[in-house]
Amino acid sequence: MAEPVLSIRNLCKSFGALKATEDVSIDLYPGEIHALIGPNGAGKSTLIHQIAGTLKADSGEIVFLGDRLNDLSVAERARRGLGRSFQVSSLATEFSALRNVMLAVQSVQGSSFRFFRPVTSDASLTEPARAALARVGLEDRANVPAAELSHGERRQLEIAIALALGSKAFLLDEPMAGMGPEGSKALTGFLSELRRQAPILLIEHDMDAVFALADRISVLVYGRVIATGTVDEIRTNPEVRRAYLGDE
Amino acid sequence: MMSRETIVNIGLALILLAIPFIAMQVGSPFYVTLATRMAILALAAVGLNLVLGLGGLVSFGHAAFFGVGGYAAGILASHAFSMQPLDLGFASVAGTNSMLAIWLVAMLAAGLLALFIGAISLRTSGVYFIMITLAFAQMTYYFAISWPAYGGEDGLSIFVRNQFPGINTMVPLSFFLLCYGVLMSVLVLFALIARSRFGTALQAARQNDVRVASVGIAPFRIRLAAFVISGMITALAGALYADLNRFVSPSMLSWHMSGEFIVLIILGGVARLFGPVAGAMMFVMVEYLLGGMTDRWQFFLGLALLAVVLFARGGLIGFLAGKARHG
Amino acid sequence: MKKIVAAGIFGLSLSVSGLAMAEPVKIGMITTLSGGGAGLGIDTRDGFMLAIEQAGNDEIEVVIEDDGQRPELAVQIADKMIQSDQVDILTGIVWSNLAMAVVPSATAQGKFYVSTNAAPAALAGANCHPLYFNAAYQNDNLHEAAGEYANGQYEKMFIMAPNYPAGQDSLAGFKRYFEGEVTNEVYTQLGQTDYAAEIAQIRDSGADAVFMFLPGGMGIAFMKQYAQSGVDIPVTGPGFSFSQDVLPAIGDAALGVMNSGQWAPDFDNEASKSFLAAFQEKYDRLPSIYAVQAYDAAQLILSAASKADVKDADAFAAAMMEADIESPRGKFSFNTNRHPIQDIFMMEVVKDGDVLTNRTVETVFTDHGDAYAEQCTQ
Amino acid sequence: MSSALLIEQLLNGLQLGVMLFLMAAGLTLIFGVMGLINLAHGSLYMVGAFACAWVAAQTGSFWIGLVASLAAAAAMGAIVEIAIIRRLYKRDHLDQVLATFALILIFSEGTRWVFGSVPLYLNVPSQLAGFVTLPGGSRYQLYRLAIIGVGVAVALGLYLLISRTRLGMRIRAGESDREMIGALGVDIRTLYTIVFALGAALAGFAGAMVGALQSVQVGMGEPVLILAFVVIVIGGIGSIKGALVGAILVGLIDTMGRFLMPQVFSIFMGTSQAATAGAAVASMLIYLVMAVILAVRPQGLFAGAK
Repeated sequence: MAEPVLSIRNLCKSFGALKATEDVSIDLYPGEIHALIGPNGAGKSTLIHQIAGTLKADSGEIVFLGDRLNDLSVAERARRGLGRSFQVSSLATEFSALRNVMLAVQSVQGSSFRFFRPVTSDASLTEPARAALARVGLEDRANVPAAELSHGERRQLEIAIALALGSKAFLLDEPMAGMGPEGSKALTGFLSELRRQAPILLIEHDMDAVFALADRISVLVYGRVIATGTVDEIRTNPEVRRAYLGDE
Repeated sequence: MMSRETIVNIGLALILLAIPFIAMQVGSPFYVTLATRMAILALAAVGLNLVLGLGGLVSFGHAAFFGVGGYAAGILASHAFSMQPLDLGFASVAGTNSMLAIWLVAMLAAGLLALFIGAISLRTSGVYFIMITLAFAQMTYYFAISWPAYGGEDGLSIFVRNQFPGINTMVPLSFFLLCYGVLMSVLVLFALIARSRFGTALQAARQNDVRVASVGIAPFRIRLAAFVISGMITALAGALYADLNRFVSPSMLSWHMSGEFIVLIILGGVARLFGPVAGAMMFVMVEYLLGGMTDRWQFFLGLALLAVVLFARGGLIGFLAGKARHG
Repeated sequence: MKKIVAAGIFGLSLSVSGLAMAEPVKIGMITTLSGGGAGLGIDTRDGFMLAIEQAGNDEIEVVIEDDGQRPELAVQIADKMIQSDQVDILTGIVWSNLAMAVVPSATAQGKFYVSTNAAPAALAGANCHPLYFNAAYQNDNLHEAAGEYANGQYEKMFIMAPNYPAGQDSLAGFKRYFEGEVTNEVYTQLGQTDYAAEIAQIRDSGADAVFMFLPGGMGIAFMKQYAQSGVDIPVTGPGFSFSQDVLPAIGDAALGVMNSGQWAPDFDNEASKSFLAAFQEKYDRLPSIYAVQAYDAAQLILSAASKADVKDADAFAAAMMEADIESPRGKFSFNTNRHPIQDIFMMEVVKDGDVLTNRTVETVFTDHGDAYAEQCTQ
Repeated sequence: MSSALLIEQLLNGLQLGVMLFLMAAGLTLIFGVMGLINLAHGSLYMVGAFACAWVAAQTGSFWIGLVASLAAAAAMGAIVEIAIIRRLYKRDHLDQVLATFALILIFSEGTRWVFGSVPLYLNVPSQLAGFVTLPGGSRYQLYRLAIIGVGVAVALGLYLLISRTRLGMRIRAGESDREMIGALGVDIRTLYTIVFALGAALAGFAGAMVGALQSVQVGMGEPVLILAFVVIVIGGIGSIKGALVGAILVGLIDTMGRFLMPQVFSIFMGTSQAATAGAAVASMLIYLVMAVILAVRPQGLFAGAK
């Protein structure tokens, strides 16, 4: 088997007495969609925050493309190729969809310290941005402020941003949330394609989507990974059924 | 087709330009000085608008940069007047009464101060940032008051207004045109920055700094750069203000001054290109007219400001040109 | 009431020798009428206007504006008065820092400035100006008098002032005449309100007396705290901290304090008595020293205006120099730097009925000028 | 320098710190619960001082004046909250800064309108006019000791109020989750008015007590306000404990700096120069300390939840 792109080793994080992440180890291999599921409050988002760098882990290691990430800033991790979408969409809401993606393009190009040339007439920014929007099907909404986009469209926009970043791995936090069945279906198809570009660590509540997409699944309960395996292994795992699926 | 805001902006620029000429026509030359004051305060507020409007960073300490600019003008001019070189410890520099040299020194000095203040205060956000910038400005204020070499609380007089090549700066109208020219140039610069990559990152960081970091741009560095540029613009205004009054004093560094800059921006419209210009024109006029009517003018000024905050959001530009739009 | 146009209220019959008055004189008064320091500005205005009204000369016009104790506002008003109102003479500024902002540029534009109070050293020496007259004193005078007075009384002094130019000049002025030992020289923060730390040092110093220059609210705070502290070392100071505008706020804590000044309500001369009566009748309160200084400034301008045309700067300046007035202070003349030569006294704070006021104790200096006159060559 | 003098200066620093705490506690409470930055807090301090001085002059009793100061500041706080402040909670800090800046102008000029331009008279009550003999032999003013005592009592009272009472429970709930508290069925509008009035009363109380020591005049609140800002920034905004620690730290550093700096400088230079240079550094000292603390801990010493 190939080297993992992203490797989380024995990660721990507590808030006071609450152990939000307890000895979590997860690997993300090239070309796969690795789904992370678990009941509410299991610590899924906390884990994503630690990987992306918005929270600092107490102990353990996050290794990405062979480098330890633990002490790097959010921006530095993003520059190294960690693309992220947020559980509650996180966009520059006054900017148009296009300008949101252009921000990612300008980051990839290296310098934000250019003071004079207007971005809107800079084809080296607009063209890649439009291409990314087109890939997620938002090309018609390019000039609409992010605040006016529908819930589903914002998710698509977040993925477009991750695409524009040329990310080497995607962290997607509930991309299907709030989408209608049509949207979910389209997005499922899209994510299935996306894994060819870079592997995806997917947090998702929509079990149909998870079972349709995931190559492997890890189940997180009370901050701990109780099982990791293929879709079928997880479906039949008695501990998972008891702890999690039984409640569904 | 021009947007409504562009039309309003052009209108404001023309009105400000027209005031002194009309004043000369009707024989009220003092309005030239008043218009110059509007232009200079607008310039200072344009500087603040860069961090406050675009960057969403409420600096309550921009008087520090305004004062540094003023003192740069005052100190260099006083050394030029007395013909004593300025002893910096490691080198001694001749004073100067050339505005261009003074502006350069003012902006460099303020840039360094902004780098120091920004490096510490930008680690915080929200209300911490407001109070820390205020406290740093107070520090410079107390320093200026108790530092005896340049007049302390008494301030420092500039006996002859500093020189600009090809212009007789002692003529009020010429000096106004010089300030107006600087203001318009800086406004062009501001408009360019707002649309540039840097401006995009800065505005995005105001809307959502986590987003900016997640695409790989460190908001701190962007903000620090903006803070430094902002401080330099405000310092330039300070140098001009010193020349307008032919005087600098610690009151340029006082927290009332910082508050006044914020007032100008809110009156005009936050993050709007011409917001500070509209705000400065309105504020100087209202202060002048109220002051002519009653000794209690500060009371009524307070009431007027309160009414603007509570009932007239968006400022004058918002009222004239509608809601802001971003590309 | 922002603009007062005082014109011949008493009619022409009372006007002083109207013959020489070729042109009307327009006076711009910039003083502090709002904010914490307004008390001083109000006394300045009232004292000045009293003299103007008494003269009843309708050729004299006075424009008054409030500077809010802000230098940049004072500059703006001065520009407006010079450019739009076209005043001939400016006056009224209370504070040194505002005077420094206005006076050099006003005189450079050919306008007279007659100071009713502010008298920074910077304007008395090498940077003096033929159009700048000071009707009050030179800032150092009262401190010098306190130093001279201390010579006969005390051997060791604790001296204290705020850390700003007037404060530094104050202690320098005191030391210029005091020959004994200075145990401590302490600079406090401008606007400081708590003096516990300094009072503890005074207690510890072993000095015979304290000299302090703390104008306005600072002096009130210090005197109250000092009286409460139980330290019984006597305090002396310049009259600013014990003038009629602050005494009520200090209360009995000020009783018995020796302070230096050029005038007190008990002066036994005709000019003082009639001034006091007229002021009390018109405004129903005791005048402070600021009112007297402003009253004299107005008298000086009126006297000069009756002899020369203000548009003829040399002639008008010469007429000013004659100082042909009856000052409540008694003797008054101008030095070569156009600052007063006058007597300086020590006063004691006493209670007259329920009202705290000053009583003259002794004359410290007779015909006293200032230390900067020699440097003034213009 | 005797040890008695040192002890006295430490007490002075403590007393200044306690006064700052009364100001800072209100500021930090209002910020913690309502998320509001109130520049006009210094004006409420002034209102307290004027109310106390005026009532004491009318009745001849400092104590009635002190009660009046509490009542006046609390009432003024409640009125301002209901009329203006409550419209600002949902606004950003910028609007809050501007509105409360406008309130300062209104309060200052309004006070002068009512009370005139001359400072008012207020003295310490005769019961507290004496002295206490300190270990080491020097005397210390009883009134200042009383201020320290009152400050400690207020700190304790606030602690009990917040940790033990229903009102305190609601305040804590408001600090941790503003939406939650509405769901608990608490009338938020009333709670906010009470908290604001409480903060105002503390400021007014401080103003009245200090008014007996210094000059009761327009603008007296502004220097204290800025010091109180430094205090809560150092302590961590929203934290009462932080306000206490920060206030005492600032009080001690400011007092000891003013006292010791000129002496330190006199080692290197002449007395007059040392006095001015030392005083200059002393006036900037707390800001320098603040910068150092924030460089290490950007959220202050006791960072609150915000």
